[in-house]
Amino acid sequence: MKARVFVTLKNGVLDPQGKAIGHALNNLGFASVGEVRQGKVIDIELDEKDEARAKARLKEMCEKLLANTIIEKYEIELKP
Amino acid sequence: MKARVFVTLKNGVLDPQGKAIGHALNNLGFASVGEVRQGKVIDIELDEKDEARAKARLKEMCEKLLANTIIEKYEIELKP
Amino acid sequence: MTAITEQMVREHGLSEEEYARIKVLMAREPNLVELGIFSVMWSEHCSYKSTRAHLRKLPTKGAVVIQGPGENAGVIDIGDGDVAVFKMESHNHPSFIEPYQGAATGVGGIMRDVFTMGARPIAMMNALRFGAPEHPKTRHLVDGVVRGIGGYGNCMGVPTVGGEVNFHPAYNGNILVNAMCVGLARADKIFLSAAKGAGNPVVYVGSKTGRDGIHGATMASAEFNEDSEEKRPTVQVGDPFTEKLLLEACLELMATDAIIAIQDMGAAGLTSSSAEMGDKGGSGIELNLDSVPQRESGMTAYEMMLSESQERMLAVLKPGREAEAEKIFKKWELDFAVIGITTDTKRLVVKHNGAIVADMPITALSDEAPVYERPFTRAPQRETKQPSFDATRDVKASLLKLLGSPDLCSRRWVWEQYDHSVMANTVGPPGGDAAIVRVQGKTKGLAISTDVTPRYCKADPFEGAKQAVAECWRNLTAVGAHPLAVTDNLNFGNPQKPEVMGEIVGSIEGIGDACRALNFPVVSGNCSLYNETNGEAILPTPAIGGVGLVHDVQRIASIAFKREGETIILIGETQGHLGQSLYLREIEGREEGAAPPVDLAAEKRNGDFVRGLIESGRTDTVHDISDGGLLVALAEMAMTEKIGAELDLEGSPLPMLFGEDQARYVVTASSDEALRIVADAKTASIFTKVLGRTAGDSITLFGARIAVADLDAAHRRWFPDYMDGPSG
Amino acid sequence: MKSAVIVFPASNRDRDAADVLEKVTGAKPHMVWHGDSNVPDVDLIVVPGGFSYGDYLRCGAMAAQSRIMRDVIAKADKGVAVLGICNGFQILTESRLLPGALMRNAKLKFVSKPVPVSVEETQSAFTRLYSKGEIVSFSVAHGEGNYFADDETLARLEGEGRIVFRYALGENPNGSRNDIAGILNEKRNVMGLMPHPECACDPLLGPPDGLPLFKGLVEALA
Ligand SMILES: Nc1ncnc2c1ncn2[C@@H]1O[C@H](COP(=O)(O)OP(=O)(O)O)[C@@H](O)[C@H]1O
Ligand SMILES: [Mg+2]
Repeated sequence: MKARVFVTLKNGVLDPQGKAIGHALNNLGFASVGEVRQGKVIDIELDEKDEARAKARLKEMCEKLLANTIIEKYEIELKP
Repeated sequence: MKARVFVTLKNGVLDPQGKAIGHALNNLGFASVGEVRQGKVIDIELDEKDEARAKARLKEMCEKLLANTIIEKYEIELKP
Repeated sequence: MTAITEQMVREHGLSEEEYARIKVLMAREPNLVELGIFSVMWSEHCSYKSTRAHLRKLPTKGAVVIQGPGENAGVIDIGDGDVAVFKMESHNHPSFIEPYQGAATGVGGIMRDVFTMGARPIAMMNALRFGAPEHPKTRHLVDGVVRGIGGYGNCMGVPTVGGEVNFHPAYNGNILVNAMCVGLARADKIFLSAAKGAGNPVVYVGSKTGRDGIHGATMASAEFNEDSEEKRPTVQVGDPFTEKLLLEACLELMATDAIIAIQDMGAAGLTSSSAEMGDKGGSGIELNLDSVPQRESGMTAYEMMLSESQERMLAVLKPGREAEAEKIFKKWELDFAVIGITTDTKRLVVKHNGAIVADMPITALSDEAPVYERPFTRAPQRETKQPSFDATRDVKASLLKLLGSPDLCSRRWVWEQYDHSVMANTVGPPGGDAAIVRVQGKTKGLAISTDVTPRYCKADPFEGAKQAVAECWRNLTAVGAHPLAVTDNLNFGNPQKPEVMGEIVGSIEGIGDACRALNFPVVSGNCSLYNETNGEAILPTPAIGGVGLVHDVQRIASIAFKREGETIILIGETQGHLGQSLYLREIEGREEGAAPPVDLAAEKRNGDFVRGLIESGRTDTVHDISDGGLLVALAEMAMTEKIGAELDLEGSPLPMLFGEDQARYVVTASSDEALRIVADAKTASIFTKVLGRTAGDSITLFGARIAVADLDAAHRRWFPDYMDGPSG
Repeated sequence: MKSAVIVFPASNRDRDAADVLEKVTGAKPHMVWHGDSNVPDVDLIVVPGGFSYGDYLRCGAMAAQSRIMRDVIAKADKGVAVLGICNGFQILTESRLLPGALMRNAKLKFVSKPVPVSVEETQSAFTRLYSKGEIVSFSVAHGEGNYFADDETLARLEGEGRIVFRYALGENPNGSRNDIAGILNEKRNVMGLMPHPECACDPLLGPPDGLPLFKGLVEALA
């Protein structure tokens, strides 16, 4: 099974990278661009049959390694 | 409207980050983890009503700035 | 097997005549794998077919030279059984296509060239040329290249200590990214690439092989055109962490005596490393591709032989030492595989899936590779008379404008992104004439500088190349070092054009003359040709990277005025040469005239004198005069510690202040010492002139007062302001 | 004082730290490999600068999960002094020995230069030889040194005198909240800082402002 994990900065945490991208897009003439935030997407191949188990494992991975929950939040998506 | 853009390395292009994450997860005891690839997710607020137009603009942004299509590919997702 | 068509030959960058030669050498038609191997080995990048005949004219021997050109890097003796190992290499085309990864993998590649010889890298330099600042791509390229160099070098923990940055519209479509690495080894622990002997295991270590940069070597030799961005050649992605592991693992293996030969896999990967090792060892090599660690499934022999995956090495071990070596590489979590054996056939034999997929004489790939005596025309003689200029211009305004111009402004924005202090041996931040790195645990150090002034080389390839060597020698001298040897990176356009070939020949001759006169041999180098887009060539850019020895790192000089009340002395004669000067370009808006002539005897005389002053502790403040001329040099000396100068000057001001005559230095000393220095110079027939004294917080001359703070602001501002501008 | 330096595969200021420790203690520190399970019995553990495992994902994230860090954490809990410099500081926050997180520099660039740093707190084994408010010059060399902690944590750090070093004279190189350059844990035996005092101990390279830190540790832990 394949999983996609998103790790993004929490809402209150400043995202200078996103801001810089937004700025650059505006400068390129994309006037309709408002706020931009950047995060990470991690695609994981999982040798796991059971969805619930997979989710639990992924959650554990996020808590242990993939996200720093002081500043980041995560979302998990399973792609069967 | 909100859009989410994924920028990931093309298949076949070495992804040292993904490799290292996969390795670390295995070492942490997540034996079921196979290949891992890491990319960027960029969330963009767009002042645009029309879906088709929005998509076209986002595509242009990807080609011009967000991705280097020599090594990266991108996907665009609209979230109304 | 696929039959070879004319079109396939063309797509491999081989001419009809070359293909005909291949058939003769093979005594049959090559198959596709063999054609691929020929195409990379006979490419300009690997074979030096256009330059080889001329490169022979360079002086490569000398008392300090232990290993000259021909190995992965040059090696020189720096005393006490220590050697310095160094080389410079370009990653121009990849950096234009993907600036971050192109520059990063350039750094990785040159580091491997140095540590494959048994040296630990201790310093990195980078010489960069970009297009006009106004060009829409320039900002993005500067940003990516600088981040890429930092990203890789910083992670490796090797300080990046200096370099050069120029902007010129001639680089709009072809930027230059030249990186130099200097390493340190013991004289009795140098590793070479000659795979001597038969029956020895050939081992593969490092990263797995993927389909990276296939045909990178031929790409680096082919002229760009508008649609090459469309061809989407794969650019490699660098993995500095793996390189760090590879470095440590190789050095650990090298501490044993298990290695016969070792070579990094650079351009043309497995092909060139195996062919070159076999060639140098006078042996044959048999490879079994089934054993090659692979990142992707279903790779063909063609792909594996031509892959340019990074962070890989090929080594030949003494028989029976495989397990010991494997243990080391496993400890560092790197791939290790025995993938072949040396033979006595002088043939490169490649097996895949049980079949022989290539079988070719190694000499056909090396000695028999084509060498061309390409026709060339020398650059026409330039007008040597002084260009016209407006003699009424305001000196202050001109100085401020020059210091704030793209080619003269502070490079702080660049080098603050490089870890220059890691290893705790870098003496002072970048920004001086040459960088100095102490040899760990000793009082001696190495001085390093990279130099070339492409606008001079365009005006006069011969004098310009002489100047590049002379300036490098002068920069090393100005910190108190004894210049020992150089590496070069010859960046030019299409050698099939007689004018470009003329630039190449003239430059090589100029380098040769200067290196001979200054006893400054060439120990390694690299050629990057076909730097053209739509028929427009870059400026001829023979970059010179020099290394010198500082006997005592406490006895050095730097450019900063350090104390008020010191006498400022100019050493070397000023004619006021404005041809091709930055003054003429930035203030009068014209690029014209002859390049400044270089009197090599005066260079040597003046430089040896200045070095003597530093070594005997008579001065600790020295700056050479180059781009921008005397007044720019004085301003640079004033800005560092914010100490000004009162100058007593008379006569025709502008050429004297801004001319770019060579072989000159500014030094300061106490007033008593200055008298003695002037007297000693006179005895040695060296021209000196007392310019004034250090004082206050302004530079005063001809009644004008220029605040050092204003100079500093103008000098610092341009780069960050420019980079903060819109990208696109 | 007996000391140890933890060595990750891409540590790169490990030697710099070891050289200083040898200079001030007269004995070579133990160099402890990241894959080992135990740190020898020492008074001070240094987690050095560098890129640990390449610092892919987040700086220090993978290193915090390494085998050796389990013992470093155990020893820190028992009161052994732990000093994390640069990447070491990142590893200590990632392993929760210190609060907060180190984010990407606000200007998004790696920054390598000397910066003025004020000594905010002298009530610690690490800073006892400095005077309060003293301004020293240390080099920084990092891409992710932007210290972040939520308001509550910051208030605690401020209130408990746990902010040891602050960027001074308006020169905050990375956007750290409250100009924080270095902090202590609650028990004051663990300190992390982004600047490099270990590379400021040789007059040839600049003012030797880092020496008092190491000499103070020798006095305090002898
Ligand atoms: N790309 C770079 N990386 C690091 N340092 C650089 C770079 N470019 C220039 N510098 C530094 O800036 C200073 C000025 O460069 P340059 O004008 O080329 O010096 P010089 O005229 O003495 O050769 C030198 O100390 C040089 O090392
Ligand atoms: Mg100079």
